[in-house]
Amino acid sequence: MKQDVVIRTVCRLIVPFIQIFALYVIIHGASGAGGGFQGGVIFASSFILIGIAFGLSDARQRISEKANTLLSCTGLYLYAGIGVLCIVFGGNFLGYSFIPLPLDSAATRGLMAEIVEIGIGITVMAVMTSIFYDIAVKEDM
Amino acid sequence: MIPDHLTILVVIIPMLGAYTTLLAGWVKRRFCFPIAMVTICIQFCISLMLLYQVMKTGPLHYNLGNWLPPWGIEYVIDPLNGFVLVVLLFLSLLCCMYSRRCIVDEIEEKKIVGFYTVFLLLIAGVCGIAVTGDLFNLYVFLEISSLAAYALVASGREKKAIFASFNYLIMGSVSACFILIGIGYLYIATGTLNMADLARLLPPLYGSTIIQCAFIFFIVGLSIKTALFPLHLWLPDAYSYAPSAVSALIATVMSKVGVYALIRILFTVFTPAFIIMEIPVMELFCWIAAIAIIVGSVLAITQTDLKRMLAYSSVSQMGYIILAIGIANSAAMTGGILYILSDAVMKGCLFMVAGAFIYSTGFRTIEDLKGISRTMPLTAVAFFIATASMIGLPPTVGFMSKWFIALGALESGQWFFVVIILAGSLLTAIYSWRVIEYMYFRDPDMAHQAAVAGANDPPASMLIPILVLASACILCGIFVTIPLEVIEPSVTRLLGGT
Amino acid sequence: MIAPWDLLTGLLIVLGLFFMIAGPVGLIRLPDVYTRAHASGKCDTVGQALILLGFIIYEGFTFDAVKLLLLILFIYVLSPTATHAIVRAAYVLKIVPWKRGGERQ
Amino acid sequence: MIWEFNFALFLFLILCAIAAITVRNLLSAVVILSVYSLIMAVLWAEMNAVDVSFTEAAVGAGITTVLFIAALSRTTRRSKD
Amino acid sequence: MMDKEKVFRQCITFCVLFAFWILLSGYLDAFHLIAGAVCSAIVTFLSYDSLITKQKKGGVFKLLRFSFYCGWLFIEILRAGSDVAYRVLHPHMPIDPQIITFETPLTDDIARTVLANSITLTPGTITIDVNGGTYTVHALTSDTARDLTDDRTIEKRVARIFLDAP
Amino acid sequence: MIDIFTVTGLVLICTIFLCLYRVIVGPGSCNRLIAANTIGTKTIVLLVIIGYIYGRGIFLDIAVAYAMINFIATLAMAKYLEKGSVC
Amino acid sequence: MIETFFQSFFLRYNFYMAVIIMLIGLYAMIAKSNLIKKIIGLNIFQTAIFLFYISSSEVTGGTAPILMSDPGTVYVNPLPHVLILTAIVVAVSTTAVGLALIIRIYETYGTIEEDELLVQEEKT
Repeated sequence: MKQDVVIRTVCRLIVPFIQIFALYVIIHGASGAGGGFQGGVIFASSFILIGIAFGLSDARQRISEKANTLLSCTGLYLYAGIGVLCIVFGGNFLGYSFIPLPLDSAATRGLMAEIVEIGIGITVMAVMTSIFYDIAVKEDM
Repeated sequence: MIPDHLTILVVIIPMLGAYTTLLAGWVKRRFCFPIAMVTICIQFCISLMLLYQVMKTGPLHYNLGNWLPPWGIEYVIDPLNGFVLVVLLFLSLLCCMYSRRCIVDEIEEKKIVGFYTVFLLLIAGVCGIAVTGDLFNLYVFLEISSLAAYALVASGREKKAIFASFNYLIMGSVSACFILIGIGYLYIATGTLNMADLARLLPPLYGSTIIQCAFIFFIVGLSIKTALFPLHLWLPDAYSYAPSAVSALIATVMSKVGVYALIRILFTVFTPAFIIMEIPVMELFCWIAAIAIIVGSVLAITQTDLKRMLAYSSVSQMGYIILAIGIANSAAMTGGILYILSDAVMKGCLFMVAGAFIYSTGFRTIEDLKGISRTMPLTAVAFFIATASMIGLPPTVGFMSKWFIALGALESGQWFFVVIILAGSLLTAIYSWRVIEYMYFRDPDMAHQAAVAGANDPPASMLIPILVLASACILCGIFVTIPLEVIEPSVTRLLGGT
Repeated sequence: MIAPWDLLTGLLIVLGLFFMIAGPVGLIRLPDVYTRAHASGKCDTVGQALILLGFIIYEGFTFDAVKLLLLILFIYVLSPTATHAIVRAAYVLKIVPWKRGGERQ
Repeated sequence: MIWEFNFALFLFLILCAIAAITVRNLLSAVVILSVYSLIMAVLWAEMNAVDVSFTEAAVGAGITTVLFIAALSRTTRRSKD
Repeated sequence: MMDKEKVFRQCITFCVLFAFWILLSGYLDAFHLIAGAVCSAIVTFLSYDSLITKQKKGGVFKLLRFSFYCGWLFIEILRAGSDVAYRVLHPHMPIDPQIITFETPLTDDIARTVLANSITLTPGTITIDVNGGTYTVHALTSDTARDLTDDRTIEKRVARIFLDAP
Repeated sequence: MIDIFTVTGLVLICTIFLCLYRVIVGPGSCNRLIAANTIGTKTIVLLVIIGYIYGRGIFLDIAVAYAMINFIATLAMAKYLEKGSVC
Repeated sequence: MIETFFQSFFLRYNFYMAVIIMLIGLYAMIAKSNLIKKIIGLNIFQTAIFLFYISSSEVTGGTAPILMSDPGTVYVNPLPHVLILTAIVVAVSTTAVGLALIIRIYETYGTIEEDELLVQEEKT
């Protein structure tokens, strides 16, 4: 079901800004408030907004349930992959500073933490969106 | 390289496995079961290796992210951990194997992918509880496994399961919140969350109200999770309406891990010096456990539904473990920890047998099972052995553990609890004899004759776990020294390790 | 001695507060949903913009000031739309508008 | 911590909590719960817990409210108590 | 032809989002700029059709005129606020609400939206419903209602921005 | 200046209390929704004020997030009132 | 007597308030018969506990635990914040699971009042 023209237009205009703000929150997790989880939630809420304003079919077109599954797995693999990479390079799980990059220890740790945050963000976004899909619509038995 | 990291791998592998299952189910639904099976197999091997390492070299410590303990999260494995981990993963392995054919009837086909995903998440949560040495981490893993358990209970086709699951969710959330408050109190008082660190910092504060409050919150919260007697109300519905594989899993794995957490908090965080000297809580535990044993058994006698009867019997079996914790001397604790093994084995076996009856005949009530032993002989025999172990007949593991608990009660001079243990056994015999009598010595009713005659022993993937568990009941009883070798050092660590 | 910029900030904030107070008073005094939407939609938006403008002047020319400006813009797009959505819902639900001399809801 | 804010916001929270569980209409209860979450987020911001405040703003006021509304839309809005 | 237009739209979206990113971020070092470019690209890929739907002529001029309009609107909004505040705080509450409908010849979605939101923000009126070209408006007093139906100041201004038939 | 901000914040909280009256009493869900929306906008200003009292810029991020999220929640509730469903 | 009470009250009134809200939530969880009310109560209960944690991290004159260039800055204790972030994740997933269960309960039973549900359970 669609909303009327005003709401649809405003939502259309605001969605990209919400998304870029979500990504901003994910990337600036270390230097400001926020991080992967919050950014993921805000990103998911942009899809929820699309679902509210244009109907769920439109939201599904943008990000389908299968894409959600895939993305949530990808995010988790990213997170666990970094952890296992640390083990491979001789550190403990999530001991970022052991990864041999041509950077100093603190920079490596920051970069790896960023990647982990991104993984968390992707997973949270996908999971939240699929929870919304599941709760909002009656699935056909 | 890898052997150093087994501690973390035992938690990470099921998580990865869960998501791999999800992906594989996306490609083809058939792939889910093998992946789940392989994951749990690997984990079982890891847990055995961990136990071996612990027995050889002493407790293992693992710091997450190379942060040193008071600041970072620490995973610790000592003999108790290793033992519980092996028991839990053994049972999960068998439950997973059992679930393959069992859930076909009980769960809609498109939910199977989700079922195995959540199954593995539950295992991950449970393993996390077992290995972690950090209180807040314990809470997080407890919630992961509980959330998975709610979802699993509601996954079946049974109508009432949903409401049962909801009640379980409300009670479980209350308990989790209480545990969270308790952790908060301890953190405010000491400024640390590491269990070993807490045990070191707490003794000077034993007199303060805040610690006692924290203790009470922990006890109440964990009592709800383990369904200790007056707080058991969520348990019968959840156990009896869940799909059979899930009942077997939750009744063995979830409740045992709750008991493990209770032991950990009581004896490692709050040392015996506190729980025995400062607050007379152990006495209270003994009495509650005694009431739980008797009331659980009496309620089990009044049931007509087989799984519901087993659920109430779970309440009473939990009483034995709590009784052992309450007596808190070396023999009783040995018995209690052995009882974790024996209860897991026999309850798992019994729930699986009940599931097998439902699978083959569709009967849930006890009266419908008349004469079933003629067509399902192996299942009936397994049921008989597990029941014997539950009653405490000599060569079984149930007997050994009850023997140790009674020994502990005698040692501490509490004759009354020996009487309770005996009375509990008697009541157990009453309610289980009824089932055995129906199975072996009655002819089927006219209405059910065809169904009973047409029944067969369940397919191999269900029968093997049942038989393995039934034989484990006897083997662990005969070769009881093998588990005792692990249990004794852990008991010494718990009681007087300091 | 108060700096003139600070004075301007204070003035804007006080002006904004006046509108911010008028909004809820209207919300309580006015008789029905539609008129209340007038109060909440306009007074609040104005008050908010004035207070945030005051902060922009207090902040000077930095990135934070730009963020505040963005916040004002956002509110100017979103607030009327939200009001519109609610009022439309009330209209669809056939809530009868208050007429002069009618009974308060 | 700004104690004046702290006190007023706490008072507000308690009022909101009581209202949220006493009101009959479930939609109203959800609206009040979302207001409660908003104020909780402000309180946490005022207590310097910026991360938590951010999370509560995004989760409590956004996702949870929408999920509640979605659940209401598939069940019923009336409640007996 | 379509492709070219699509690419153009994507470029515009990307630039707008990147500018927005820089304003938000405030860091101008390499890492954050590259991250901003990547993020803008991702969002552009996800919702390029969302920000700009159809390319019409004179986009820049529209933007310029729109910013002037915003200035006018701000004064109107101030008036609106003081108007409502006066009516609310007046002891007798001099209000006489009524619902009016009127037709507008505007066709563009954005123009209609701007008109509706402007009506909501200007003195004494709130847009209730927009159905095709028919606006249903709730007015606080009969004066403001007359403004909307007879003078049509806002509508003319909006039409002038978007070069739509008045 | 900080004192002015504090007073402003307190006055704002008082106005939020006025709105709360409408949220709790207000006949029907529409009134409650309008009042809740008003509280949302006031809260944004309150957050900015708190940020300036502490002198930290990060509070602005929360305020921006808040503006967006509050809009989504209001829209969801309005749509539910109007159509009886979210999607 | 009363003075000391007030003194201790105002010293720790954050905690007292948190406990009051906690009790309101717990009451809703246990005594309300509507299932959605129960979940609302659960939310209130959990946020109150989080409040309790955050209150414990307060440092007089401290500022938000995000690094500033000034080395002499006093920060509030960041560990409770990190813990609560995790706990909020848990809380929102609990809410989602609860709501999904409520929807399925409504689909099978046609009601979300606990007493009516119990009556229906008795019948079958």
